[in-house]
Amino acid sequence: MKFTIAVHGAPYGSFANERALKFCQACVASGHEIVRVFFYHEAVLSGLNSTVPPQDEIDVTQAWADFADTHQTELAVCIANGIKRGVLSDTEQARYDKPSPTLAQPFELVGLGQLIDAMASSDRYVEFPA
Amino acid sequence: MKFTIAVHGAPYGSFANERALKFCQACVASGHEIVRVFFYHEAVLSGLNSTVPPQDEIDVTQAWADFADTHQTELAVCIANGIKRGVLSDTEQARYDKPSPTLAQPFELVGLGQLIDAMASSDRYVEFPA
Amino acid sequence: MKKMLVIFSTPPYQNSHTVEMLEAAMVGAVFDFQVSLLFRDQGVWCLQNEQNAVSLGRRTVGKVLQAMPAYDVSAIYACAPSVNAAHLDPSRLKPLPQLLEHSAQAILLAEQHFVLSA
Amino acid sequence: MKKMLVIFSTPPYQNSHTVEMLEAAMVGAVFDFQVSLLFRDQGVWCLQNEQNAVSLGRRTVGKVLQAMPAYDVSAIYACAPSVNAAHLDPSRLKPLPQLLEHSAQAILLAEQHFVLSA
Amino acid sequence: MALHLVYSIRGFSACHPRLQQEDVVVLLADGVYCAVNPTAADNTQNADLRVMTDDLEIRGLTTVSGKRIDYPDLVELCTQHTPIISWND
Amino acid sequence: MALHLVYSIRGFSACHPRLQQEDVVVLLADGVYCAVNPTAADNTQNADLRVMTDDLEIRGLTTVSGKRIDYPDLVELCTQHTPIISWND
Repeated sequence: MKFTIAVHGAPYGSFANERALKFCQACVASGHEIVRVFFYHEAVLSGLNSTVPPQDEIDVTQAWADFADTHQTELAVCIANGIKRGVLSDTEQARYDKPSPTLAQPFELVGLGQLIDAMASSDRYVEFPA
Repeated sequence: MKFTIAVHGAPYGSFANERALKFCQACVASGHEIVRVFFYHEAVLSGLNSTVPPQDEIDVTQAWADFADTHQTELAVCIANGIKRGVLSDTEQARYDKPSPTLAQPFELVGLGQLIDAMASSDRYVEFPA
Repeated sequence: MKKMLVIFSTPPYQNSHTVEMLEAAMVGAVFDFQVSLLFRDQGVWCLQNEQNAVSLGRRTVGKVLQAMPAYDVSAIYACAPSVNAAHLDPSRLKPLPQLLEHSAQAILLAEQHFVLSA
Repeated sequence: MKKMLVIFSTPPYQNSHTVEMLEAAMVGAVFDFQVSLLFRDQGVWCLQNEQNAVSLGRRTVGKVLQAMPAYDVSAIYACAPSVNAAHLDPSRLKPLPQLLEHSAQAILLAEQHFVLSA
Repeated sequence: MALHLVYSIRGFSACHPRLQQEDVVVLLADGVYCAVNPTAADNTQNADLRVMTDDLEIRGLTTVSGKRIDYPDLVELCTQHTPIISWND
Repeated sequence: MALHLVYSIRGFSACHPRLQQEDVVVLLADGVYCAVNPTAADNTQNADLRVMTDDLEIRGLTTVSGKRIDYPDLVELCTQHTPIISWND
């Protein structure tokens, strides 16, 4: 089956990312396809390239990057929710004349249409609240 | 009187910063002194230098910077809460080998001792939750 | 046509999620999803008339909501027991919702392809 | 000596605020504040024995809490009605809290210079 | 006497049983809904209640119980009370 | 039939009156406290309840009602139900 996954909770503030990662790992292990992971609300901060997690704790951004690398999964950060919270691609950093880009690889800033588009081609939508 | 102000809620996610700013403005207008504004939990993100608020909405980081400039107020971001959420001074960016510093001027990254120190020399402590 | 329901359970200025989820509802409608909104528990306060968030420097939820029909989000429901518990006069809510009892909400949920929560 | 009370009202893994506020309590004690902790409502679940957050990749609240006495945070209170409502056996909580009724909590609050809430 | 800053309806439920006689309660943010909700208001009859006008106006609320205050009034109340306790359940 | 993901005790209170007969309820995150709290458990007798073992162990909870599941089980339940609804009050 095809899944769209939405993450709503902040990294380090909430535990939404940790739960969503475990779900996604079980999902692909069972042979299902994740069409897109969409980061919304405070979860856009999971795509920030400057986080320094405490020693012995999970690095949420790196864990998502590793997952995406292994399974060719698209990590989509809502652009409207992202730029207001300070998550900027090279393009947005230049457009708004901010000091530096802050989006981690391989996250992408995309419009809300990409959430709806993923849902339209998925069998299931699972949301991970804060 | 001397006040220590603590802000706990995320900028753009919560309205804690907007309320704290209004309180601080009323506070100095009444002749009181704000020893330090301490940003904790998700409120550390108020010190991020890359936020792009929606048009016609308040720029929280700039509003704090303007307030601090007018009233010589210290804007203190908890370093432990800050670096895990991606708020890095030049020093921390270099220490952890991250792409770029992300702390806005005139915010400072400081230890929790600076919260307790401010409280010890204040008559009142007011907290602005998420 | 895919059916999408967005549920609001928090008061309008608890956090930014209410406005952000209304944006998701609008985009869903633009992409031809059949979009409904359900306001339950403290979320019914989103329908209170004459909100004004200018003094907060933020968008007014009531105004964003009133733009919904223009985006073809026309099915707006409110939980009847929640409206009663808040002592709100349903005839003064804006936009005017269809009131649903719990059992009707269960049926509404069952009809959806996708349910989002703010 | 300044008195500081930190109140916990959410379950231990709802967000990171519980651990972050315990850190503030420890630093308060290091700076010679007289620090107390009060667990109320769903915050009483912080005192549940044998927590283990390793599978989350995060710190275990119960372990951080048990280090508190070493930092001279020795006054640990729990709301008696909240412990009852959660059907917890108070003798099995860790660290063992002093149970306070609402009226005793009101007195505890009144004695403080500073009250922090997680 | 303490000053209680109540940020939500649930915050009021948490605050109310822990009040002392001379304490003052300020309803602000979503706490102002307690001032329009008669069920919550019943409990408030023993408490010395103030309501933030700014937060009422943001939410479109008009007919409410309790004495209305603004931010300068809140600062003044803070100078008159200690400790200051936030309730945000 | 719908799958209800309950993230908190209050989430269960919100979910419960809106259940249909064949629906399945998964208690996860702080929703697992409903499985140890007899007051909540009373209401759950009509519902087909599953409890995430991982979240029980994190919180130090042992004696609980409801059938225990892990993440692969949760994925399987998701494939069997639609829509999937999160309750996080």
